[in-house]
Amino acid sequence: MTERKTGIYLCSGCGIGESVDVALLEGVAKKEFKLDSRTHACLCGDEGVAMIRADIEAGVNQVAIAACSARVMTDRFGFEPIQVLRADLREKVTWSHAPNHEDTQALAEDAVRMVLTQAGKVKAPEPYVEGEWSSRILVMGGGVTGLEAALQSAALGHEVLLLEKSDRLGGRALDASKRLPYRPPYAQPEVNDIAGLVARVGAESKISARLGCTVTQTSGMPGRFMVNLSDGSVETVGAIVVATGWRPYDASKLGHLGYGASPDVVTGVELEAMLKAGKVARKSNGAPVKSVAFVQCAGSRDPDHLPYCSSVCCASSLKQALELIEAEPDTNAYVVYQEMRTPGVMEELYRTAQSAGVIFMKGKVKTVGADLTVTVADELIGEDVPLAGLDMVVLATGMVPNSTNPDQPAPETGAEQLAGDVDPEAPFPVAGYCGDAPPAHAKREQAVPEGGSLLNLQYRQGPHLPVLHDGFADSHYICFPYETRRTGIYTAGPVRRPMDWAEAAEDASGAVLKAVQAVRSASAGAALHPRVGDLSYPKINLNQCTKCKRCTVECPFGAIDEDEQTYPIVNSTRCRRCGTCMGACPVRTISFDNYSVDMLSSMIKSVKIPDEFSGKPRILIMACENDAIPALDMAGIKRNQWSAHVRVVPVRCLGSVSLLCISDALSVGYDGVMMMGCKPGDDYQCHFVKGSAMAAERLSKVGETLKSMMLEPERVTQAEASIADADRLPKVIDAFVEQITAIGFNPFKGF
Amino acid sequence: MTALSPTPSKKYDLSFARWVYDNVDGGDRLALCMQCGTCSGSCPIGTQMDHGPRKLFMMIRAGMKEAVLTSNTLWNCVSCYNCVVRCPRKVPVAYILHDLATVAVREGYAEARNSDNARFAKAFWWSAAKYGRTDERLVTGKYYFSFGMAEGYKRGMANLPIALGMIKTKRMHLGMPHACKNTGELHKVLAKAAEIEARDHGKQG
Amino acid sequence: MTDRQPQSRTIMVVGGGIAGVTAAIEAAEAGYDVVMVEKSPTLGGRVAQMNRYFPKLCHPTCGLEINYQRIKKSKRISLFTLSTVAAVKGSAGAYTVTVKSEPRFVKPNCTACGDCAAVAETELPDPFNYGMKTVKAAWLPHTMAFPMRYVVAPEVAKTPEGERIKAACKIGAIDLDDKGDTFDLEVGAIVWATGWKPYPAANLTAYRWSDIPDVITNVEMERLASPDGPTKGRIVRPSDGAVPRKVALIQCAGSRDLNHLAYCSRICCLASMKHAAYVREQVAEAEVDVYYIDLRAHDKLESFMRRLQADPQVRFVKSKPARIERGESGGPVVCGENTLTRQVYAEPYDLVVLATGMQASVEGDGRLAGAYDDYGFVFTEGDSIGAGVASGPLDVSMSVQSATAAACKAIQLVSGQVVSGVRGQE
Amino acid sequence: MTKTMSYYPGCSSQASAVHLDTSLRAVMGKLGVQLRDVEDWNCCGASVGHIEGGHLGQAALSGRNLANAQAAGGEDFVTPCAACYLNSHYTNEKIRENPTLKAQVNEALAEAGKSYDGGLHVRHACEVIVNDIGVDKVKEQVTNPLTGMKMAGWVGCQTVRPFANTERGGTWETYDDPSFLDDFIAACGAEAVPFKGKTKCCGGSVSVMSPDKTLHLMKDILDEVKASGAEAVVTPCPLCQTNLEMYQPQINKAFGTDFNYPVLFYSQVMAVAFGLEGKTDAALHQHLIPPEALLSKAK
Repeated sequence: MTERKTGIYLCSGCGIGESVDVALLEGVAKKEFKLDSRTHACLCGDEGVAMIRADIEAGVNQVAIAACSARVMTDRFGFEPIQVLRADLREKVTWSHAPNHEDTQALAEDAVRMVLTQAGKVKAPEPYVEGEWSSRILVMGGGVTGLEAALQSAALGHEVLLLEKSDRLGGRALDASKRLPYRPPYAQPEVNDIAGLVARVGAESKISARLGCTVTQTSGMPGRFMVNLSDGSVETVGAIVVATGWRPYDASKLGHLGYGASPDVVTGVELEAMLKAGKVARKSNGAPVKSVAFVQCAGSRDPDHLPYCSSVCCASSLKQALELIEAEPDTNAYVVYQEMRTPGVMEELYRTAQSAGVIFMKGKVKTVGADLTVTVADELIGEDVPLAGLDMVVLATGMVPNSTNPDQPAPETGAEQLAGDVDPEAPFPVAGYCGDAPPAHAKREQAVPEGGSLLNLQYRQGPHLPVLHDGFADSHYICFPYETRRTGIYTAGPVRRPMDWAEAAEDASGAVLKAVQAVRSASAGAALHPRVGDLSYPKINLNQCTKCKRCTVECPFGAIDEDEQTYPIVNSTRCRRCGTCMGACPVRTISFDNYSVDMLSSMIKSVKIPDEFSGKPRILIMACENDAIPALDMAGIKRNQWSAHVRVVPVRCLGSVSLLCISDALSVGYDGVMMMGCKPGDDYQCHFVKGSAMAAERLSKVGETLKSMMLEPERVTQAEASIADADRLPKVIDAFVEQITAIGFNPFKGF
Repeated sequence: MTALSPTPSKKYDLSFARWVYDNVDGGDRLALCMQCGTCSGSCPIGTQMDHGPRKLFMMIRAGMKEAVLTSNTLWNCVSCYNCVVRCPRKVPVAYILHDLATVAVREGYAEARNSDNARFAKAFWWSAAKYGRTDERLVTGKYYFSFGMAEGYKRGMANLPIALGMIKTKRMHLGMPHACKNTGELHKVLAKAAEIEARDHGKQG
Repeated sequence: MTDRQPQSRTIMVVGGGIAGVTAAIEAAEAGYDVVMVEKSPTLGGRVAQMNRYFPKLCHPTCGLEINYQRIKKSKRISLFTLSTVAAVKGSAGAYTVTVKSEPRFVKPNCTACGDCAAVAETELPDPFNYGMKTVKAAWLPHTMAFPMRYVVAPEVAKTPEGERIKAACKIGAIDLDDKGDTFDLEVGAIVWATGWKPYPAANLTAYRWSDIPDVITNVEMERLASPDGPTKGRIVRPSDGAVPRKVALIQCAGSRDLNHLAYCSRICCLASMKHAAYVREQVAEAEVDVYYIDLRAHDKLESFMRRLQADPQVRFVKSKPARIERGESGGPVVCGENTLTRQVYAEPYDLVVLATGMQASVEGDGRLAGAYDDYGFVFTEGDSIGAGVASGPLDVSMSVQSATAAACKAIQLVSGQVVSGVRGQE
Repeated sequence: MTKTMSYYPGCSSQASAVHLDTSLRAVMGKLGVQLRDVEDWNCCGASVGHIEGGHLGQAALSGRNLANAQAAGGEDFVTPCAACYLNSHYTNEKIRENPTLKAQVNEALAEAGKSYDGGLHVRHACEVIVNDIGVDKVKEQVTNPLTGMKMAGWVGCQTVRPFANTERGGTWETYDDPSFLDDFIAACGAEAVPFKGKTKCCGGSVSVMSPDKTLHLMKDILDEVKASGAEAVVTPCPLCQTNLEMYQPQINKAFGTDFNYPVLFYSQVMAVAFGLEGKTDAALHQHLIPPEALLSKAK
């Protein structure tokens, strides 16, 4: 590669020039880095940008800009393919610290030191693009979701391999009668045209469907998944859409609702099949069904069964009741419910059912007699009221996500992947905990789907798609619902969350678009969400690797496997570039072209540490660039002030922070270190799922190390920061500075 | 009026609900009640009702015919129509209560017949139908004495000051009752109306 | 499958809320050019005005930040703020869209230094805070504004104050002669992500929002609880700034009501539970009553409901309050029937929050999409593509789902092939 | 311009609310509306007629009135009585919406050789003043402004519930916070005090038959009147006026209060403000609790 020629550009606009002596900053570049810097009063203006462009023409191949935050003016300061590094002299210096003060000046000078040190340690990343890439999309499941996914993929120009476990396409819709309303005026059940959907798939040349076919194992990575199929073949696909749907909750576990006691106690699925067949009759004696009771939440919303709400059961029962009444107008239909859940426009179906004479009773079913007498504890009348003379009792059983294949035995490994790693019912913080605080919370029993793995992923971390809880393979982002924790593999339909046909069809389109992005990015060597387009990827120096396996264990996305000698292997397109592996590695063997422990440590060390006689502490803040850094920027925009004794180093994620950075900081005389990042735990807000949790985990062990260095453990801390903390963080920082000042200076200072 | 099917209470049975849907003024919308409680919460004297309209409607669905038609909820409606204008499902609550009151009287429930409203209504209708106009003197008097001579006298005396005041301010006249000219015609119309109602019951909206 | 060779492969996304932003980015990251048209000066829409999301109680700006980073990295998205669609001609593959831009009076070279705001004097109601506080006539819509550019109010543009504002800008970014613009764009597909507006609480006369200051709406509650809101995040009674000890959250204020919004707005139940959490996090002794018809905490959100139910100081009352009266102290008294206890109650509260529903934000002449339902939501069918709440009452996660699907549908239109409708019908 | 309208005074116009009838006729004359009485009108059945008469009998009563009005010329059917308005409006609406009821009513009317097709518009006198005449026009007529008088505008129930919508289309008031009465009072130069009891219920006919159930309702209203600082209550409803006026002694007895508030009709207030004759036009002498203050202002 050609020799690095770095250009350093300073901006004196937006108050920077009035607040700090820019000439001295130029001096830092000149004296300490032998670089002639250029200063402009409005660097982002046409003149300033032209100035930089001219230098690039003249051979500058790396640009360091000390101006505003890296979050703004990205378009003005974008000079691709030239690598641009940014130092913030505005939001986090001038706007947040006393003007023309020696401490502010020192802060600005260190910012220049850090960015120029960084410049010396990084290069523009070269993407990993070796080998062949497949743009074919594997769709697992031939139900409504899978069929839609296949069609949508084809419509986007992709070849599709569609797998269906059974011997026919169509899934549960084949055994279903009418559809729920999906179009205006949303008031009536709609025709079930599954045959039409299957026919459209059959007519689509880009789709090749395999019936009676499942996946026996999956290896590789986005753009290059190797999939072994039950028919013995091996296929290469670029991305995978898991549309394996749902299965009804096992009604045999619902004895308390009379299931099994009488053949005329059936599940909603069983009734649906009868409606589809056009013959609804008592199983016991074939007599017509004139009077029927629907029991809602049969197994759902029940800590002993499915803790979640299956969402569609209410509407489904209404639809079935309407179909019964349509066929036989004086049918008596009762719905026993706890909460009537017909959200959005589905409320119309509720009104339709009411108008049709369906009777709704809020309450719990106490008993179901062998004579089908259902005794309801009617909460609205306040009495136990028997429902007698019924011909059929229908249990609206819930939906279990097919996150596993129930026909297959559970694999030896990976059970923990299905158990879910957060507690969705963990109590939220209550002010002061005085008064009656919420009772102590025992971790909730989760619904864990049984059976074998769908994909049997040959990943170091196990064969399953990790579930968040209750069997739903979700990373539980509200903003990014399609993100699973296995890059390039997307779930759609009821396997993702309980949903009806229309929603599932829509969901399929969304998942397909993500899959298409995955194959595009893979072949370009570019990262997917959240660091979209990042071309860097972790490189491991195996010579130094101690085979400690921390990187393979800690990667939130299972991107790193192990070879025969248990050396780590990075599957670059599985990687989301959070750097958690880098933070995990005890011996600095993992680094990115533009991000490494060496880079961070060097930046940290480049700061001028005042001696103890100056009376000025130095405190390091390693701040997550997704939330903490924007929060500090906004603090600056609001002109909130904080101590000038701190030095902020942005990191991709707290997960990427190696303890080595911390020990380096303390060894060069920083008096304290703060890790500032997202909330870990049950309501985790880390964009990389586990990053901040890993950091906390590591930090919990650092105390001993500090003690061994004769340092107070309080010198190192982790602060939870949210992006909305613009007013809070300055206080947090100042409090920490005070605490450290109270503890006293770091004895290593000056050594 | 079509007979009500005898239905034991405390057992869900749609026949009473269906009967109400078909035969009671506004009953067709009753099916839309979602038990939100707005009606009972809107009622100025809801606290004096044994059930309140919301629960009464649920009892209708439960087939609790006797309990419904003997409920004092039917008699405590002050006709403020707050329930009607506020019902999120546009159920004409007050109208339904009014018509159920009629049903209760015609079904001969003692609780209904002996209610103040039924007694007052009897007196009121007598005047309205006979003279074409209500004569407040006669209606009140007839109403008082429907409780028997002694009670009627007692009530009359209790309200004498008001009566005298009304006479003094010329808001109550002495002499012949007010009447419209063509009462004969009115009698025919009302007789026919009663006849039609009996004949066509269950047909009105 | 229809085959059509589109004249334009550009996708237009109307609306820059979470749905519009998502649709635009997802399409761009799949390799298509996108034009975004946003009515306000900044992206983010309604979610930017929210304090936190249910069920994770995390901040919407967190996800927006990532999305804004994605937009900055993408070279394919061009954005028109303060702009609306005035007319649509043509058909899928070859639309001519007339866009009308209102003047911002601030040029793209604005560095957001704030010198203009420093000299502005006129105070105007802050739309970002639903008018609960004021802003200077030269202002940054909010600290997460994207684009990060100031706005000068038309009210002062032609005044001496305007001239002072102009003079204050060292880099000459103020253009008082900005007249806005009307121009045509050729696009191949249009995604309507025009979002929602709160149902007017003033219509709910029985709830007295108009004349009892301590009766507020759920969107006002979001601002009250927001660190960058009118009270810096302190939940207080508007009447006297006191900390509320007893709070009522009233569901279905307008929704599920044939006199107002016939449909269920879906999000209100969970939003109110979130508000209960806000109050309990701030006020130890606070008691919160949630009045509801049905608690609609679907799928995993059920667990969020249980979190609240576990708090002995949060009470769920199955009752649609009949009315709110003004109590002796002037504060609100909630009146109704508890349908489970049959008790007719009249409960005084320090603060009452009406969970007003969502209605489509575009009405009448503004409706330029191909198909609408009776409620005014865009119906996705054929060439008509809706995303997010413009297409129906959805929560954020579902809006993102629908927006991603909408992008998929739009790509098919501009790439000349339509296989089947996003919603799964012909 | 003068405008003719069919006028249905209702039974109370001949008894407990004769002062409403007297004053309204006088005021409407001033406002350019000529009221032509519905030929041989009969009772509307009020709130209880249906119990004995059945709801078809109830409908037939209104049906006959509407038929007579239509036969006389089809002008809008105006009534000052809340109950009459409600029943006539309801029947009229039903006859339009419901062909079965229309046929039934007409079959009954046929006995008298009459018929009605639902073609009339049933109006409340107050709505006519608001929409057809206009409050400004009322102001113009004021020659004797009631400056300094504090009045509580008490609308009650059936004037705006359930029919706050006009048959001429659109709504003319809100159910919970109607403003027309305050506007009337203000137009007459008096002060319409803020009054929380505005749409509270007096118990209606229940108060007539079983006051023990409803005295507390009227007591609440009077408490609000007291709190409002008004010296008199103004109402559009005949039954409201009678109930609230005649029960004050019993309320005082039952609750140990000392209420003695005159309860006036808006039409009486207008009559005085228009400078009309206090006795013959405003009928101020027909109160159980004499409105001294207003009397002193009256000509």
